[in-house]
Amino acid sequence: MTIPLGHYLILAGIIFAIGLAGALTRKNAIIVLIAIELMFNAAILNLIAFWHYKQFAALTGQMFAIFAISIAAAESAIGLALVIAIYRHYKSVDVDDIKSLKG
Amino acid sequence: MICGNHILSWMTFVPLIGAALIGVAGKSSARLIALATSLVSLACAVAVWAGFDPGAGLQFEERFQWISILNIDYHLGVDGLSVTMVLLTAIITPLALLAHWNQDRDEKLFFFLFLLLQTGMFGVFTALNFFHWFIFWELGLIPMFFLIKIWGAEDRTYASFKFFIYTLAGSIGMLLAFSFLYFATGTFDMVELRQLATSGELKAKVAEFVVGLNERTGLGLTAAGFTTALFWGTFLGLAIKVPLWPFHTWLPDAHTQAPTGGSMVLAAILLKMGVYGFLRIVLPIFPAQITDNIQILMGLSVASIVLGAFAALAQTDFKRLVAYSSVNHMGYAMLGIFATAAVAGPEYFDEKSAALGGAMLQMFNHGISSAALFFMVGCIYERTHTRNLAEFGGLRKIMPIYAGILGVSMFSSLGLPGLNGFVGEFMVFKGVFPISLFWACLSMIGLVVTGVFLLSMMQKVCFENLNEKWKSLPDLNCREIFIGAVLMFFMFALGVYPSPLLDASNSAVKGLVGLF
Amino acid sequence: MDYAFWTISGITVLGALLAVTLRNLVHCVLSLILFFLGIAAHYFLLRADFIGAVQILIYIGAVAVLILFAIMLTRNVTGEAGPQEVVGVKWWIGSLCAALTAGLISFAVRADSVAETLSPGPKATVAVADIGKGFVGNWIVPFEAMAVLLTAALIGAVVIALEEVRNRR
Amino acid sequence: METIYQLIAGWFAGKPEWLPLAIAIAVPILFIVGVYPAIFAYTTLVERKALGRVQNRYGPNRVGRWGILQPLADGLKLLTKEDIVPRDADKFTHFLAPVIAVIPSVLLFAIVPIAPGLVPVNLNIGILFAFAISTASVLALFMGGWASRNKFSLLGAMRAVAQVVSYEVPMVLAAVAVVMAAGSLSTLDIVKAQTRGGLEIAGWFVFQPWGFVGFVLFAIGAMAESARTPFDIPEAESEIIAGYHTEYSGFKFALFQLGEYLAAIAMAGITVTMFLGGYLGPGIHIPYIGGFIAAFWFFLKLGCMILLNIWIRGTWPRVRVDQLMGFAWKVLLPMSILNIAVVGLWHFMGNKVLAWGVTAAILGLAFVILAKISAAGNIEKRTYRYAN
Amino acid sequence: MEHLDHLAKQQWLIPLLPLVAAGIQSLLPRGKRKLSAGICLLAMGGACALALRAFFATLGHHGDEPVRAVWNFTWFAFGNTSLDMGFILDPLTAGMAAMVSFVGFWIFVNATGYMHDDENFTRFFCFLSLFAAAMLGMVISNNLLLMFMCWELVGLCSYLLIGFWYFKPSAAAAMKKAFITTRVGDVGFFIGILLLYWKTGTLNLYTPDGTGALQQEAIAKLITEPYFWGLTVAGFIALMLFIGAMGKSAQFPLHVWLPDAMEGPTPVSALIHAATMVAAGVFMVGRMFPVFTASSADWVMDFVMWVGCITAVFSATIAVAQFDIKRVLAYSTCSQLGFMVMALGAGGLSAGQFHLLTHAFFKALLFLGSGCVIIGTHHEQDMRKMGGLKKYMPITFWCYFIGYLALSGFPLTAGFFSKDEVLLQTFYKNKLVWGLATFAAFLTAFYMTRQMYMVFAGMWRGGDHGRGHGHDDHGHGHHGGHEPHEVPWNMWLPIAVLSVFALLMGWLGTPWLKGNLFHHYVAPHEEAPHHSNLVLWLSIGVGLIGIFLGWLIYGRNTMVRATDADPLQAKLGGLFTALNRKWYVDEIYEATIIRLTMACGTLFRVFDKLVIDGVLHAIAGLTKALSQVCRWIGDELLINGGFDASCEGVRGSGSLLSKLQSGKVQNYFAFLSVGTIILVVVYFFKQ
Repeated sequence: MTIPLGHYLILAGIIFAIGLAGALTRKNAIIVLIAIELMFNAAILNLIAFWHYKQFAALTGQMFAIFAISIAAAESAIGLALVIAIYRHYKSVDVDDIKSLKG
Repeated sequence: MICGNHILSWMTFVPLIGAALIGVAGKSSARLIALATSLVSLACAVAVWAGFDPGAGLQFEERFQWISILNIDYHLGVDGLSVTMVLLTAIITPLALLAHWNQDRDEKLFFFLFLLLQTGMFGVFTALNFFHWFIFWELGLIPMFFLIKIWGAEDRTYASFKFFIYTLAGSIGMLLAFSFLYFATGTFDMVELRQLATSGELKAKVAEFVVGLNERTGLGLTAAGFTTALFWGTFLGLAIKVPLWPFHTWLPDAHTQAPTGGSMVLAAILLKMGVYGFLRIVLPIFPAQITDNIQILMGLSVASIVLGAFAALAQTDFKRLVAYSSVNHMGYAMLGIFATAAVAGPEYFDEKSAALGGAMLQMFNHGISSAALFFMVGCIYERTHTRNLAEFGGLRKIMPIYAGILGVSMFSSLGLPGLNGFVGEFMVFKGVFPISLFWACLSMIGLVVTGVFLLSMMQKVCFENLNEKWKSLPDLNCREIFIGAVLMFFMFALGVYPSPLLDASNSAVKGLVGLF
Repeated sequence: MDYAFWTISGITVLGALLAVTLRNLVHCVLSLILFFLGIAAHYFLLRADFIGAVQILIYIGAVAVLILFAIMLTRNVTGEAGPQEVVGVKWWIGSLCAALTAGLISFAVRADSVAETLSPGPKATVAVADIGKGFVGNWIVPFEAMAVLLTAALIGAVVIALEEVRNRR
Repeated sequence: METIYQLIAGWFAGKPEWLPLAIAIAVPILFIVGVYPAIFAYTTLVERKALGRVQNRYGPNRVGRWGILQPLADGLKLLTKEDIVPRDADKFTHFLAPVIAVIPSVLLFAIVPIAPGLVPVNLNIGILFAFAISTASVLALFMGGWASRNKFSLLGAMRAVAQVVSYEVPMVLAAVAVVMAAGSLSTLDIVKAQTRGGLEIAGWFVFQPWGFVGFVLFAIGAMAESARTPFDIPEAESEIIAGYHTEYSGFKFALFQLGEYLAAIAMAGITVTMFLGGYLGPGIHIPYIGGFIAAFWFFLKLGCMILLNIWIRGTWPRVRVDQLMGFAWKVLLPMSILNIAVVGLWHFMGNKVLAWGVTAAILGLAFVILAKISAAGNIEKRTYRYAN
Repeated sequence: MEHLDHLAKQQWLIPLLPLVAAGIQSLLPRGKRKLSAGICLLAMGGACALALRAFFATLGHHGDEPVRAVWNFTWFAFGNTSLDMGFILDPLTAGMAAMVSFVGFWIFVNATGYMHDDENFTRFFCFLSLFAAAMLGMVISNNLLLMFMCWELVGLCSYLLIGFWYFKPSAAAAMKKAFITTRVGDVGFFIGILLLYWKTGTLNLYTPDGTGALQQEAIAKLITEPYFWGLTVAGFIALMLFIGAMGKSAQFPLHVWLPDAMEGPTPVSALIHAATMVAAGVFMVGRMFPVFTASSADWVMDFVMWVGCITAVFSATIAVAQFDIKRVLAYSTCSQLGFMVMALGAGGLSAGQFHLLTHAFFKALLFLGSGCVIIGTHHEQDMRKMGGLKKYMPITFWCYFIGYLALSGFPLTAGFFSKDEVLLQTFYKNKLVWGLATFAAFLTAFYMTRQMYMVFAGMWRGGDHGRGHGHDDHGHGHHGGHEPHEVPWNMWLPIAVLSVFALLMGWLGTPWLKGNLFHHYVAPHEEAPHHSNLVLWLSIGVGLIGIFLGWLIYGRNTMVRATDADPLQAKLGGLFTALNRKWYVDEIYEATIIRLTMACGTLFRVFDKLVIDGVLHAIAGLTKALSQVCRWIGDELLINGGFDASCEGVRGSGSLLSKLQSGKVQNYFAFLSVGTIILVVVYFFKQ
C-alpha cells in the first residue's frame, strides 16, 4: 500500500494522452470514438482514485463515477449511431471526408 | 377549483399554452390540441359564468404589481360588461375552430394563430389595466392579419393590409390619448381612472397637466379642448374597430377575404372589442365629452344602421352582404350606448338602462347570428368556391338543412321575434325612442332595409331555380350541423329567455347609466 | 499490492496504446476490452467493487459490443479496409499535443506534494445498498436526469440509425 | 472462502500466515475446476440419453454400461483430433477465443453457494458480478466467429452477440426483482432471504407470483444466454452450419462446448440460488450433516434444472430470428419491468395473502394482455403449399 | 270570474299544442305523412277544444263589468323595472281563438287532401302548425309586445308558406314581397308600441290593478298630451298601430302582397290569407279599440274608415277583371277586409268583428272550394279554362255556391247579415262612405257571379286550351285534357262543414231575434246603430242587381273556348286592362319606391368604394410617396451607401477567417487541445 495518489493520476494522464493522440491522429471515426472512450475512462479512474484516497467514507466519488459512466455509455451510443448514419450518407468513416461544414 | 383565484388568467393563457403545444406537436394533432385548448378555456369561461354574481361589481379580480416603476399592475377581472363577452368568446372560438376542422394548408400555423387570437380576445375582455389591455388589443390584430393574409380569398393582400393598417392607425390615436391620460394621472388602471373621472379629480389633474404642458411647450391649450382631443383619439381607435360609419370600409374587405373561422371570430368577437372599449373606457372616463358631441355620435350610429343596410342591399357578393349587415347591427349597439349619454340626469334612468342593456344584448346576439351567417357563407363557399349571389339559387332543394340553418340565422339577424336578435333591438329602441325620437325614427328605415336585403339574399341563395352547376352539392355534414345547432340553440334560447344575459349585465349597466 | 498496481497499469497502458495504434479495427476493440479490464481491475484494487462490476458490465458488455456492431455495420467486416492512415502533419501535431499533455500532467502531479505523498485512507468499501440509497436520496435529481438522458440517448440512437431504413420503406 | 478460512485457520496455528489463506483459496478453485467439469461431462451423456428417449431411440450405450464412459471417450477423441486453423484466419484471436469462452463460465461459479456459508467467494456484489462476467462471454463467441474468416461463422457470432445482449436485459431486470426482495446482491443473502417462518421451502421466491414470473423470465433468459435450443440461433446448423465454431475442431471445439455447458450449468445454479431457494431444504440445520444435506438439495435442484433444460431442448422447435428478438423486447422486457413494480407493491403491502392475490392478478392480467398483443397479427394461418 | 281566471292561466296551452306539433314535425322524416297529419290534426283538434272551452266560459255573463280575465308574468328585468307579458281571456279573444282553431282544423283536414302528393308534406304541416300556434298566441296575448312577436311570427309563417314552392321564381318573389310589405307596416306598429310603452310605462293591455295600457288611467294620460299632426298621443299611437294593421290586413297602399301571396298552396291561402292572418290587423285594431276611440277629436277613426272604404272599392274593381280563380278571391278578400276596417273606422267594433268571423267561414269555404276545383281540374287556376264543373264536381259546386251566396250578401246568409251590419254602421257615420261601400257590395255580387258562371256553368273548356296559356304552376306534371273529377272526402268534408256555418252563422248577429247576440257578446257597452230599412233593402237590391248583371253578361251565353275574350272586356275596353293589371299599382311601386331603394343602395355602396375608400387610398398613397422620398434620399444614398461599404469590409475579413474553418472535426479538436495546453502552460508559468 505504498502507491501514492500521484501514480494513479499520472497513469490516468498517460491514458488520457494516449486517447488524445488517437483522437487527433486517427482517420477512422470509430477509432476516434474509441480514443474518446479512453479519455473518459482516464477521467473516471481519477475520480475513483481521488475517492479512494481522499473521501473514503463518502459516496460522492463513486456516484460521480457512475454518472460519468452512464454519460459515457449514452455518448458512445449516440456517437456510434452517428457514425453509422454518416457512413450511410457518405459511404465513408474517414473523418477527413466529412467536411460539409467547410467555410 | 383547480385554478383557484387565477381562473381568468388560466382562461386567458391556456390558449397560449395550447399554441406552444401546437408548435411542438405534429401536424395531425394541431387541430385536436387547438380544440381541446379552446374547450378548456370554454370550461373556465363557463365556470366564471356560473360563479358570477350578477349583483356584485368586479369579480374574479386578480391584481399584482407588474412594472412597478411605471405603476402598472397586472389587473384582471370581470363585471357585467365583460362576462357576457367572455362567454361569447369562449363559445365562438371552438366553433370557429371546428369550422376549420379540415384545414389542410399550414394547419399548424393556422391553429397556432387562432389560439393566439383567442388569448388576445380573452385578454381584452378581462384586462382592467390599459397597458396590457392594449397589448391584448393588438394581439388580437396580428394573428387576424396573418389569417387573412395567408388563408384569405383572392384579394387577401389588400384586405389584410387595409384591416391591419387601418386598425393600427386607430389604435395609435387611442394609445396617444391614454399616454397623455397616464401622464396626467399616473395610472393606467381603468378602475382607478373611472373613479377619478367620477369624482371629478380627473378633470383637475388634466387641467394641471395642461398647464404644465403649456408652460413647457408654449402652446395655448385649454383643458377642455385637450380632453376633447383625448376623447376623439380614443374614439377613433374604438370606432374603427366597431366599426362606425364612415370608418367601416375595412370591414367588408376583411370579412369577405378572411377564411370562414376568421370571419366568424372577426364579426362575432373582434368587433365587440371596439364596442366593449366604449363601454369600458369611453363612457366612464369621458362622459362629458360624449354628451357634448352626442348628436354627431348618434348621427354616426344611425348612419351605420341606415347606410350599412343600404350598402348591403346593393351587394352582389354573399359574404360582403353579410359583412355590411354587421355594420348595420353594430350601429344598433352603438346607438344604444350613445343614447345612455344623450341626456343628463336621472330622468330617463330606465330608458337608458334599457338602451344600454339592449346594446349589451345586441352585442351578444350579433356575435351569435353573424357567426352563424358567416359560417353559412363559409360552408357554401367551401363547396362552390364562389360568393356571387347571382350564381346561387334554389339551394334549398338540394341542401334543406343548410337552407334551414341559414334561414334561422337570417331571421335572427333580421330581428324576428322569438329569435335572439329581436329582444336586443327592441330594448335599444325602447331606450332610444323616448330619448331621441328623431334618430330612433330615422334608424327605423334601417329596420326595413335590413329585412329587404336579408330576404333578397335568402331568395337569391335558397329559392328560385336551382343553378344546374350545383346540382350535386352535398348537404351539411354532422360537424357543420353541430356548429349550426349550437348557434341556433343560442338564437332560440336567447330569443325566448334573455333574462340570464340581461341579469348578468344589469348591475354594471345601471352603474354606467348612473354616471350620467 | 505494488506489484498488482504495476502489472495492471502495464496491461492497461498496453491495451490503450494498442487500441489507438493497431491497424485492424477489431483488434483495436479487443485491445480496448483489455484496457477496460485493466481499468476494472484498478477499480477492484481501489476497493470500488461496484464500479468495477459496472465497468465490466457497461464497457465490455455494452460499449465494446456496440463498437463491434458499429464496425460490422460500416461494412468493414474484416476491419482492415478502413481509411488509409497517413503519417502527416496531423499525425505530428496530434502526437505532440498528446505528449505535451502527458508531460504537463506529470509535471503538475509531480509539482504537487499532496498528490505525490497522499496515502490511501482506512480500508473499507462502500456498501452497494448505500449507493442504492444514495440514488434515491441525495442524488435523486441527477439520477432522474440520468434516466432521462439515457432514454433520450436510446431513442436518439435508434432514430439516427434508423432514419434511412425508414426512408427506404 | 471466508468460511473455509475460518474453519481451517485454527488448524494451522503457528504455521505461516499465508498458508491457511492459500488453502482457503485453493479449495474452492479446485472444487470448481474438478466438480463442475465432471458434471458437464455427465450432463452431455444424460443429455444425449434423454434426447434419445425423446426421439424414441437409445442414445449412447456402447461405451461402458449404459454408455457410462461415453464422455471420457468423447474427450479422448477430441483431444486427439487434428487442430485445423483456416489459412486466412486471424490466428491469435482464433486461438484466444475458446480460451476466453471458458473463463467467464468458470468465474460464474465463484458466487454460487452450495451450502450455508459455503460459497467460493462471498462478494457483496455477487449477482452483479455474475452478470458482468456473463456479458463477457459474448466476446469469445464474437472473437471465434470473426477470427475464422468464414461468413457463416461471422453471422453466427453476430447472431450470438445480438441475442445475448438482448436477453441480458430482461434477465437482469428479473434478477433486480429478486435483489429488491432480498435487499442484497450477495448470493448468500439472497438464499437466506428465502426462508420464511422457519420453513425452508415456503419462502422460495418461485412460490410468489412475482418470483414465479421472475423465474420463468430468468430461465428463458438464461437459456437464451447460453444459446441452447430453442434459442440456438447462433449455431443453427440448418442455416449457418455450426455458427461461430464452424471452423473449430479438436480441443478448441471441446473448450467451446465446455464453456457453453459450464455457462448453462452456472446459470442453472444461479437460477436455483435466486428462485428455488438455493441449498435450502428440509434438514439443513441438522448438526454436522446439515451442510451435506444442503449441498445435496442444491445439486438435486441443479440437476432438475439441467434436466429441464434438456427436456426443453428435446421438445421445442427452434425460434426464428425476428421472433427471438421480438420476444425479448416486446414480451419479456415489459413483463420484467412490470415485475419490478409488482415487487415494490409486494414489499409495501402488509398483508401477504392479499398481496399474493393482488400481484398474481396483476401479473396474470399483464400476461394475458401481452399474449394477446404479441399474438395479434403475428400468427398467420399456415399454408401448406405443396402438401395440399 | 274565478273560473275565467283559471282559464286565463291556461290560455297558453292553446297555442302550445300546435307549437309542439310543429316542433315534432320539424324533426319528422319526409316519409311520415300519416303520422305527421295525425299529430297536427290532433294538436289542432286539442287547441280547438281548449279554445271552445274558453269560448263557452265567456258566454252567459251579462253583468255590467266586462267579461275579462288576465294572467300576467314577468319576462325579463332591466334597469330598475321589468318587462311583463300576459295572456287574456275575453269575448274578443275567445271568439277569435275559437274561430281560428275551428276553421284552422277543417283547413288542416282539407290540406291533407290538397297536399297529398307533395314531397314536403311534413314540412308543410310543420309550417301550418307553427302558424296556428303563432296566430293563437297573438289572439290570446294580453301584451302588445307579445302580440307583436306573434304577429311577426305569423308573418314569418306566411312568408314560409307563400314560398312553399320556393323553386318558382314567382313564389320566391311573392314571399319576399309579402314579408317586406308587412314589415313596412310593422315599423309603424313598432313605433306605436314604443310610444305606448314610453307614455304609459307598460305594454300589458289589462292588469287586475287597473294599470294596463288600455285601462282608464293610461288612456286618460294619453289623451291629454297633444302630439304630431294635430293628434293626441293616443291618436298618434292609434295611427301607428293602424299602419301595422294596414300591412297585415292588406289595406290600400300596402295591399299589393296579398294577391301575390296566392302563390302558396291553396289551404294556405284559405287559412292565412283569407280566414285568419289577414284578419289579424282587424283583430288588433279591435283589440286596441280603446286607444283608437280614446280621443274623439282625432281624425284617426276617419282615416281608418276611409282607408277601409277605398280598399273595399278599389279591390272589388280589380277583382272584376281577374282570370285566376284564386286572385279573384284574393282581391275579394282585400275588399272584404276593407269592409271590416271601414266598420271599425265607423266605430262599429262588433260589426267589424262580426264581419271578420263570418267572412272567415265563407272565405275559407270559398278558398278551399277553389282548392278543390284546382285539384279536380288537375292544377288548373285559370277560370277561362274551366267551365261546366257543376256536372263533374257536384258536392264542391253546392258548397261553393253557398259560399258564393254568403259573399254576395244574398239575403239570410251569413254574409248578408254581417255586411248589412257594416253598411248600417257607415250609414250613420258618413253617407259617402256608405255609398261607396254599397257600390263595393254590388261589385262583389257581380264578380262572384262572373266567377260562378265561368267556373261551374257552361261546358268544360279545359281540353282545348292552348299550351301557351298553361298555368302549370305546381310543378306536378300536367294533367290537362283529363276530365275533371270530384275530390276525395277529406277535401269536400271541410267545405261541407264550413258551408253549414256560412249559411247559418249570420243568425248570431241578426237584429231580428232578441237583439244582436254577437253585439252583446263582444261589445255590450257599444251603442248599436238603429236599424234602417233603407240600408237593408238597398243592400239586398245591389246584391241582386249584381247577380243579375253577372247573369246578363256571363250567364246568358257562357264562354265556349278558353281563348275567347272576356265579354266584359269588350264593354269596358281599356278600363278592363287597367283593372286586369290592378290599376298598375305594382308598376308604380316598382318605378318609385323600389327603384329609389335600390338606387340608395347602389349610391351608398359606391360612396363607400369611391369616397371613403378613396380618401383612405389617398392617405395611403401619400404615405407611400413620402416613404419613397425618404428611401431614395435618406436610405439609398446615405445610409445604404455607407453601410454597404462597411459590409464589404466585414465580408472580406470574414472570407479570410473562414479559411480556418476546414470542416474537419479533428482540426477543431487540435485547435482546442493546443489552446488548452497554451492556457495551462500560461497558468503554470504565471504562478
